[in-house]
Amino acid sequence: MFEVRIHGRGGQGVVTAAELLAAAAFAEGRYAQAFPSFGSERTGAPVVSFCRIDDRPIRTREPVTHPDALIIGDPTLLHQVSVFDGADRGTLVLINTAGEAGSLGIGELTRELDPPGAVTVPATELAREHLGRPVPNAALLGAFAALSGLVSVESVQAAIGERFPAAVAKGNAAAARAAYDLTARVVQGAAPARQAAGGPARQPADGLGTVAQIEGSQAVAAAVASCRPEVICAYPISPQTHIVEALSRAVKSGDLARCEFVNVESEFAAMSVAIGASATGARAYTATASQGLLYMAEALYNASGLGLPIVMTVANRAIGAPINIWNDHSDAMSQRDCGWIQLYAQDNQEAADLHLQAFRLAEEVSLPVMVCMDGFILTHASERVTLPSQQQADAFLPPYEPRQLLDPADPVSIGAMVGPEAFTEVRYLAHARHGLALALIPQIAAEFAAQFGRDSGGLVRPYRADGAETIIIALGSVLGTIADTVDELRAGGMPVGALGITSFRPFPLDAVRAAVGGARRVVVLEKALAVGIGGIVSANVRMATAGMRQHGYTVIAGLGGRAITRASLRDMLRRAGRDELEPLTFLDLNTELVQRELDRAAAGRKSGPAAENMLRDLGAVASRIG
Amino acid sequence: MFEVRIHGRGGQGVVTAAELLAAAAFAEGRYAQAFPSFGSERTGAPVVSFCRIDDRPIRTREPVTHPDALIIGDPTLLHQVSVFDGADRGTLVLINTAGEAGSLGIGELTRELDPPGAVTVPATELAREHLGRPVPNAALLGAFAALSGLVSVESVQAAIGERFPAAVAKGNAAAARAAYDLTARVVQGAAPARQAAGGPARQPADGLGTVAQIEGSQAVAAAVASCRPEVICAYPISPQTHIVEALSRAVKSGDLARCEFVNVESEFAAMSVAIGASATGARAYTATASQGLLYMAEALYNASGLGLPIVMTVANRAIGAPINIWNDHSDAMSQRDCGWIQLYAQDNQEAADLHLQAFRLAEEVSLPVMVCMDGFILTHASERVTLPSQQQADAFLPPYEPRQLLDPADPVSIGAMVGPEAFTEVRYLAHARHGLALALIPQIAAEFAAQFGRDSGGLVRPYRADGAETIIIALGSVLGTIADTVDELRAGGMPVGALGITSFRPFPLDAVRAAVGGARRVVVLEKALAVGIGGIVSANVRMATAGMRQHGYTVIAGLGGRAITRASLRDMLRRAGRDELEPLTFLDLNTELVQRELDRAAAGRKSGPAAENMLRDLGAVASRIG
Amino acid sequence: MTAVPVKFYQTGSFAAGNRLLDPELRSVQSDAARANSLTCGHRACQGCGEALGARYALDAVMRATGRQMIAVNSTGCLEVFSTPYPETSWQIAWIHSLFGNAPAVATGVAAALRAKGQTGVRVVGQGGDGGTVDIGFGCLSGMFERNDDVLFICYDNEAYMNTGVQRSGATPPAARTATTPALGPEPGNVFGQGKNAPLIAMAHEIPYVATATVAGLRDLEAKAERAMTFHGARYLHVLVPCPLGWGTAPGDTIRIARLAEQTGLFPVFEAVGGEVTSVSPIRRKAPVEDYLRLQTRYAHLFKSAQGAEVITRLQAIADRNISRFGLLPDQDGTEAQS
Amino acid sequence: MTAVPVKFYQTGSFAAGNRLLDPELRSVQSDAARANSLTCGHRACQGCGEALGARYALDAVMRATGRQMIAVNSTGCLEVFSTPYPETSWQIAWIHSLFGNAPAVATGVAAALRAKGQTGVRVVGQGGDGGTVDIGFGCLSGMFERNDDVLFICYDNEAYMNTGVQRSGATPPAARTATTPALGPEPGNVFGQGKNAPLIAMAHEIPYVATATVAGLRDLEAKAERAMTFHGARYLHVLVPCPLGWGTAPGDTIRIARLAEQTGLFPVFEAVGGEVTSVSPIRRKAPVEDYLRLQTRYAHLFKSAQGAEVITRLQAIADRNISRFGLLPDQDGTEAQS
Ligand SMILES: Cc1ncc(C[n+]2csc(CCOP(=O)(O)OP(=O)(O)O)c2C)c(N)n1
Ligand SMILES: Cc1ncc(C[n+]2csc(CCOP(=O)(O)OP(=O)(O)O)c2C)c(N)n1
Ligand code: SF4
Ligand code: SF4
Ligand SMILES: [Mg+2]
Ligand SMILES: [Mg+2]
Repeated sequence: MFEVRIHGRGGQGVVTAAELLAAAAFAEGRYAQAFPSFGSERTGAPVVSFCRIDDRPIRTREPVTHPDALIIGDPTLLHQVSVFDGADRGTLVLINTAGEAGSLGIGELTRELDPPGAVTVPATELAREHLGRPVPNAALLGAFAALSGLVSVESVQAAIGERFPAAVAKGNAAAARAAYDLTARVVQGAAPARQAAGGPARQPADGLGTVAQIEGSQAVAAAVASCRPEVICAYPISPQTHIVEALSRAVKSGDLARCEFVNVESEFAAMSVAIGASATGARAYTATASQGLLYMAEALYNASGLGLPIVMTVANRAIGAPINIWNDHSDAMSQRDCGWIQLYAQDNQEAADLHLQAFRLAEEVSLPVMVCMDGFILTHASERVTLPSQQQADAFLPPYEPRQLLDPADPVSIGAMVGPEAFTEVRYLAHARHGLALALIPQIAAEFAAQFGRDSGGLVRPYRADGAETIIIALGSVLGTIADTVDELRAGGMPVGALGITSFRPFPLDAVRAAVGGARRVVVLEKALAVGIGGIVSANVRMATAGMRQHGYTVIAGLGGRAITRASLRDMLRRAGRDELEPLTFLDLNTELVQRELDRAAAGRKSGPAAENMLRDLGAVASRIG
Repeated sequence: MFEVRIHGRGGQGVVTAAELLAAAAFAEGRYAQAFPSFGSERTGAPVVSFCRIDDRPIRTREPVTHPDALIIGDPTLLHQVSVFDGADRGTLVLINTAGEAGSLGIGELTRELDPPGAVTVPATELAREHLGRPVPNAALLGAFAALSGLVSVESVQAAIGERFPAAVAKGNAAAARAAYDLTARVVQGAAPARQAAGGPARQPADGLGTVAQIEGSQAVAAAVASCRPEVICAYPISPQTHIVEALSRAVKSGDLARCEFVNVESEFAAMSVAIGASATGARAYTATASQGLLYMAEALYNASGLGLPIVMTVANRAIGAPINIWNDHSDAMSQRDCGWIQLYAQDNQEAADLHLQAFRLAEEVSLPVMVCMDGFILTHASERVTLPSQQQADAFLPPYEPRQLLDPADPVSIGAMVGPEAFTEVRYLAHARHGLALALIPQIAAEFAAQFGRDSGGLVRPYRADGAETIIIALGSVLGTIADTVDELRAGGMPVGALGITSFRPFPLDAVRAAVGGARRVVVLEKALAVGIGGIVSANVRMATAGMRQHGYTVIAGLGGRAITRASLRDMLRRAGRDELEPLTFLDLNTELVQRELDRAAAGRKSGPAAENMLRDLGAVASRIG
Repeated sequence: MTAVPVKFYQTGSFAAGNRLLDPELRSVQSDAARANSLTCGHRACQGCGEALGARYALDAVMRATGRQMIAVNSTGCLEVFSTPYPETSWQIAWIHSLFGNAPAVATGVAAALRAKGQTGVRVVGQGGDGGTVDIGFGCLSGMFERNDDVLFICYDNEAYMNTGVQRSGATPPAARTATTPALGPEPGNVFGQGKNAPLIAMAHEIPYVATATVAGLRDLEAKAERAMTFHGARYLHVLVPCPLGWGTAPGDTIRIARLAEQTGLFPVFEAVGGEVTSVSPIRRKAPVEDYLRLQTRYAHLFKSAQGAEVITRLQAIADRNISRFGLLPDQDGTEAQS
Repeated sequence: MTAVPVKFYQTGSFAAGNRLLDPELRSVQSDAARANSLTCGHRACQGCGEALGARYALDAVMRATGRQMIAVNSTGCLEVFSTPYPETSWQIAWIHSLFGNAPAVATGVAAALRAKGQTGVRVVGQGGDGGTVDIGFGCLSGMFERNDDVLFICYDNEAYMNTGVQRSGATPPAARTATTPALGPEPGNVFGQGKNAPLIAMAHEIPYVATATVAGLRDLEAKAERAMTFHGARYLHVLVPCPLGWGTAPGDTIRIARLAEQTGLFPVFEAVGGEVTSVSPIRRKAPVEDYLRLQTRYAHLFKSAQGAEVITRLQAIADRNISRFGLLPDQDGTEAQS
C-alpha cells in the first residue's frame, strides 16, 4: 500500500487532487481511497487530504500518519503546519515552489527525519500558464507521477478528463503533462510506472451495474435512486448533505422520475413527511445525522410504532453540546430503542448495498430501517464501489406493497390510542417483528450475494475469529482498520480476531454468542458513550454472553472524530491480551487536559463553562509547545 | 389492610369519595392510599376508584382486585360492569339506591360469590335533600362509616370540611350524617369504629413541615416550591399536568415569589427556556412525560452537555405509536444516555424528597437531574406525605451558585464548537461528573436523613436481599408491590429479596454488584422494552454482574399501564425460583391476541394497521365472551 | 347485555380519560341522557363544539371531493373522541401521528399522491388550537411556505382541552385555565399575549384563509367547500366552544359561538391570496359582557371591582376587530369588502 | 512561529469546516490577503455580509444598553465563525444552544433576568434565515406570542450557508442552491414558495418589526437602537449577502445589498404594533437584472431563452413590493408613510 498526504490551502484543489490521484489509480486497475481532512475551499485555510493506493482492497480508515509521499501545495505551510509529521527518509516529498528547494529551510524541519531530499515543481506557474488560473493541483499530480511512478501521467490526464468540463480539463491536463516532463528531467528520468498486479475488473461479472471510484455519498444516492423512491424529504445537516443534494439533482433533472423531493423546514418535519408519504403507499426515504436525528426523535418512535417501512440514512456524527460535526455513533445509538431496524455499513460498497436490502427488509416486515454510515469517514471518502443497474435493482426490490394504506377507496383509520388492554401486546408484536427481521436479514443478504456476487449485510461478520483468544467487537467503518490491525497482531503471534455487528437492531444475540463463545476475552470498541455507565454495545454484548466467564472490556474510541489508528488499536489489544486493560478505557484520552479541568472545577464553584475551559487550555498548551 | 373499591359514574364524585375516605382514615391516624382508575368527571361514564386503609404504611400499588368493601354509586352499573369482580362472601357491599336491594337482581350476578347481602342507601336523595345537588359521594361515605366502622362519621365529616368551601361542606356533611344514621338503623347499630393501633403522628418530630394526605402531584409541587425555583416553564401533557398547574397557582397567587412561570408552546421550547434561564443563573424547573420528553430530546442533550443544573420531573408514561397515556418507563429510559442524572421515586414521599435532593445534587455537580415518578400510579395517588417547611428546605438547599453564568459584568461565551482535539475529553469529563454524583448521592441522602429524619434517595435500596437466592430488581413504584410479594414468598419459605435502583444514571455498578453478589438468580422487572433485544435495565445490571455465573431473567411488565399484581409477581417469582422462566418474559401477555395478529400478518401482505387490528380483535373477543 | 370487566388502569386525565369508554359501552353513550346531545362524536362531551364543527367541515369536504380525501389529525380531543376502537367515527381514510406534526404528515400524504399521480385525492389536516397555533406551528408554517396542497382546519376551543384545559396561544386574555388560574393581581390569562393564527396564515400569502364558527354551520360548510376549489395551502380556523373548558351549559354551544361573532371578539371572514375578500357582518351587535357572563372561565370578572375594568379592555378588543374588519358596515361607515 | 500538528480529522463540510482554523493560525487569517476584508468576524469568508451585519447590529445594541446585554445565537455561520476558541469574538455574554431554539433560550434568559429583578439587562437572540424562518420558527412565533422581552435578529443570506448552501424558506424563486439545482424545466428554487418573515412577524402584532440591509449600516444601527427602546418581542430582519452562497465577488457585498434594496426585491421598512410606520424609499430604481447578473446562483437565467421570462417574473415581484410598500413615492404617487 502506498500512502500519500497532500497539504495545501483552500482554493488549491487539495481535496480534488487526492480524488484525482485515486481516480488515476482506479483507472489503472488498482484500489484507491481518497478522503479529505480539512475539507475547506476557502482561500487560504490549510487543508489536508489523503490518498491510499494498493493492489488489494484498502481497509484501514485512519488518516495517513506515516506518508510514503508528501505533496505540499504551498511552501508557506512548511513553517506553519508540521507537514513532515510521520515522514521518514523513505518519504517522497514534492513541493510546489518556483524557488529552489534549498532556499525553503526544510533542513531544519526535517533534521531528525533525514529525508532523501525534496523535489520542487513550479506547479502554480505551470497552472497559470496552461490553465490560466493559479490552481496547482493538476500540475502537482503530473509531477508526482514522474517522481513516484505510482500512476502514469496518462492516467492522471484521463482522470482530469473525466472530472472537469472539456476546457478546464484540457488546461489541467496540459499543466500535468508539463509538470511531468519537468520533474522527469529534475529527477533524471521519471520513475517507472508500477504494474497493477492483476487488478479488479472495472465491469461487474454479469455485465450489469457500474464499477466506479466514487464518493460514498454519491454511491449511496445512486443506490437509493435505483430503489425508485417516490417521496424524498430532507433537511440539511453535515455530513448528510451530499447524499440528499445528489438526490435533489436526480429528481430535479428528471433522472429519477415519479419522485417528489420535498425540502422541509426541520428534521421533525422530514420524518413526519416520510410518515405521511409511507402511509399513503409511497416508498419514502430521508437522511439525517446528529442533532437532526434527535430533533426527529418523537417522529422516529411514531414511524416504527405505526409500522411504516421508511428507509433513512444516518451519516453518523457526534451529538452536542458541545456541537461537533465529526463522526461517532452517538446519534444512532441514542435512538437504538426507537423500534427501527439499525444496520451499520463497514464501507461504502456496503453502505450502498444496504440501502437496497433495507427497502426489501423494511417492506417485508413493515418496519422502518436506518442505514448507518460513518459521517465523513465514509460519506466523504472516495473509493471503489459497484453500483447496481436499474435492471438489477428492480429484480431485487419489488414495488412497495404496503401492509396498511390510506386509501379513500378502502378507508382505514391509522394511529388510534391503545390502552392497557392491548399495549403490551402491541409492543410484543413489534419485538416479534424484529425477531422476523433477525431471520430475514441473512436471507436477504444471501439473496443479494447470489444476485450481485458480493457479500453485504447480514447480521454479524467475524474476521479471523476462529481460535481467537481475544475478540474485538465493533460497528461500522472502523472494522477495516481493525482487520488490518488483527492481521498485524496475528502475524506477530497474538491470537486475536474481530466481530463486526452489522445488524445492531435487531440485536443478533445468538450470532454474537456463537461468534465469541470460544474467546477468553471480548473487547468492545464503541464510538459512543452512555454517560453515567459506559458502554452501550458492551451492555448488549453482555446480554448475548450471559453466563460466560469471559473478561469483558469496553473501549470508548473515536468520539467526535478523534482518529482511531492502528497504532492505538494494536497497543490497546496487546494490553487487553495481557488483561491489563481497565474495564472501561477511553482510547487516546488526554488525561492531563481532563485532570486540569477537574482541578479547576474542584478549586471553586464558579469555574466557568467546562468545554470552553478545555479549549482555552488546549490552545494555551499548543502555543507553549512551540 | 382494608381495601375498598368504589364504582360510579362521572359526576358522582367517585374519585373524591376515595380521597375523602383516605383523608378520614388519615385524620384517625391511619395510613391510607386513594387513587382513581377511570378518572372521569364526564357525566355518565363509568368510573372506578380505590382506597386502602391500614395501620402500617401501604406499599402495594396494584388496583383493588379483591375488595373488602364495594361502594356502588349507581345501581344501573350492576348489569353493565362486572362490579363484583374479586368480591367474596366477606365483602361489604353498599349500593346507592332508593329502592330495595332485592329488586336489583344482584343475586344472579353474585351467585358464585355468595356475599352476605348488600346494603342500600338512598344517597342521591339524601344529597339532594341536604346539599341541593344529586352528588351522592358524601352520603355514601356516611353510610359506609356506619356499615364498616372503618372510619367514624365524624372523621368523614371533618374530611369533607377540609375539602370543600363552607357551604358545600355543610350540605355534604349533613348528607353524610343522615346516611350514617339511616344505615346504622338498617344494619341494626353502626359497626364499632376501629381503633388506630398507635398511628403515626400528624406532625413531624422536629415540629417543622407538615404531614398531609395529599395527591402525589400536589406533594411534588409543594416540594418544588419549597426549593425556591426562579423560572418554571411547562407544556401540558398527561400525567404531568397537575404538578405544573399547582405551581402555576403558586406563582400566580404570589405564594411562590420571585419566580416566573412561562407557558411555552412546546416541550422543545420548555427545555430551551430552562436552558436559557439556568445559564442566566436562575434555578430552573420543568416537568414533562412521554411524547413531551421525546420532543425535547435534542435540548436534553444540550442541557447536560452545557452542564446546566436544571431539575425536571418526568411523570413516567408510555411512548407511542400507538398513543397511550398510561404509565411505564419507556419515556425516561429512552433518554437514559442523554447525560442527565436519573432518579426514580418509589412512592410520593420519595418523589417529593428527591426534588430537594435533586437541586442540591444538580447544582453541586453542574448537571441536570430528572426525577422520575410513575405517572398516575404516583402522580394521581393520594397518600401520606411529609412536606418540608420553607425553613427546612432553605437549610438543606443553599441558593443556586452557578459554575458558569451569562453576566454582562463578566462576559463568557457558552456553547462553542469542540473539535476532535478535545471532544473525547469533554465526554470523559461528563462521565467523570457522573462519577462524582455517584459519590454524592449517598452523602446527600444521608444528610437529608439526618435533617428530615427519613430515608429518601440514595443509589439503591435492598429489601430482604440478605441470604436471598432470587433477587428481583426494579425501579419506581412497583417496588412497593414487590416488597409485599417478597414478604408473602418469604413467609412461604422462598428465599427471595428485592433491590430497588433509585439512581439509574449514574448507574451504581458497584452497589448493584454488591447487593446481588450472593444471589443465584437475578430477575429484572422492567417497565420498558428495547424493541429488538429486550431488557434495558437488565443490560445495565449485566454490566454490574460481569463474570458472575448467575441466572438472569428479564421480565417486561406494566407496559402502557397494564397493572402489575402481586398474584402475577408471585407466580412469576416462583417460576423463576424453579428456573422455569424464559430469559425474556412478558408478564401477563395475552398470547392468543398476539398470535392472531401474527397469523393475520402471515396470511397476506395487506393485513392493515397492526395495533388497530388487535383492538378490533379484542373488542370482538370481549363481546363474544358475553 | 354484556358486563365488561373492571378496568384496573389509572387515568385521572381530566378529559382524555373521560372518553375512553369501552366499545361495549357505546350503548350507554347513546342512551337517553345523551339523546339530546348536539354532537355526533362518539365520545365527545355533551355539547362539544369541536365534534360539531369537525362533522360539518369534514362532511363538506367529503361532498366537495366525492369522498376522495385523506385526513390527518393531530393529537387532541377530536382525535381521541373520534377513534373509539374497534369502530372509529371516521368513514374516510384517516391517520393520527403526533401532536405537533399533522401539517407535515399532510404534506407527506400530498407528496405521495402527487408522486403516484392520484391528483384527484385531496388532503385535509386538522387539529385543535394547541396543535395548530402552538406545538404544530413550525410544521404548519412550513407547509404554508411550501404551498403544499393541503387544507388545514383548526378547531379552536381556546385551550388545551384534551389534557384538562391549559392555556394555549389561542386562549383569550382574562380567561381562566388550569395554567392561568383566576388568582393574583391579574387573574386569568394576561393581556398582550396570544397569536392570531388566521392573520398569520394570511401573512404567509397562501391561496385561501377563512374563519368560521359553529354558529354558522352553513357558512362553515360553504368555506370548507370553497377551500377545496383552490390548490395549494389553505387554512380554515373554526371557533368551537367547549362546555367543559369554558364552563358553559352543553346546550349553549351555538349560542356562545354566535355571541363570539356578534360581539366582534371572533371576526368571521375570508381571505384570498393574503387579502380579506369578505367578512360576515354582525347582525345585532352584543356587548362582550353577554358573552363572558355565560362562561365560568370568566366568572372572576364578575366577582371583583377590577373585573369591570377588564371587561372594558375586552370590549375594546372586540371594538377594534369590528372597525378593523368592518364587521358593522352601517355603524362605522366602512363597507364590508366583497 | 509555532508549527501546529497536522489535523487528522475529516470534515469536508462545505463551509463549516472552512472556518475551523486553529487558533495558532489566526495570524494567517488576518494576513495581507485578508486585510481588505470587510468583516470583523474572526473566521468568516471574505466579504461576508453576515459578519458585517452582526457586528453593526450588535454594536448598536451594546451602545444602546450600555453593554448590559446577553446574546443567544442559533447554530449557523455566525455562531461558527464567531467562536474560534480559545478566543471568542464576543465581548458580551453569549450562549449558543441549538439550531432551532434560540428564541426560546432567549425567553429563558429574559425570564431569569425578570425573576432576579435585573431589568436593566436586555436580551438579543440571533440566527440565520434557516434558524429563524424554518427550524426556529415555532420557537420564534411562541416568543412573539408571549411578547417576551427579546429582540430577535435574523441575518438573512437566503439559504443554509453553514452546511453548504441549501434552500431555506427565505431562498428566493429561481435561485440555485445545492437542493434547488439549476436543472430541469424549472431550474433553481420554484416560484410560489417561501415565507416573508417580517410580514409574519407583523401579523403577530409585536411592538416592533424592522428590515435592513448591510448597504445601510447607519439605518441598521438606528433600527437596532430603536428596537431597544421598546419592551416585549421585537424582530429585526437583515439582508446579508453571502459571497460563497450567492456566487458574488467578496468586494461586492454592499453593492449587492444595495441593489436588493433598489430593485425593490428587499423592501426596507419599520413597523410598530403590526403597522408599517416608515419605509426607506428607493433612491434610484434598478432593474432586477442588474442584481441577478452579479450572482452565479442566478447564472442559469442568463443562459437560456426561458431565463428572460423568469427574470420578468422576478421583476414583477420587485414591482409588487414597490407598490405595496410605496418604495417609490414619486413614481406611483403613494407617499412613503412617515
Ligand atoms: C409532544 C406532546 N406534547 C404534549 C402532548 C399532550 N397533549 C395531547 S392533546 C393536548 C392538548 C390538545 O389541545 P388542542 O390542540 O387545543 O386540542 P383540543 O383537545 O383542545 O381540541 C396535549 C397537551 C402530546 N400528546 N404530545
Ligand atoms: C437540528 C439541526 N439540524 C440541522 C443542523 C445543521 N445546520 C447547522 S447550521 C445550518 C444552516 C444554517 O443556516 P442559517 O440559519 O440560514 O444560517 P447561515 O449559516 O446561513 O448564516 C444547518 C442546516 C443542526 N445543527 N441542527
Ligand atoms: S373537552 Fe371540550 S373539546 Fe374536548 S370533547 Fe369535551 S367539549 Fe369537546
Ligand atoms: S458562507 Fe456566507 S454567511 Fe457563511 S461565513 Fe461565508 S460568506 Fe459568511
Ligand atoms: Mg384546544
Ligand atoms: Mg442563511
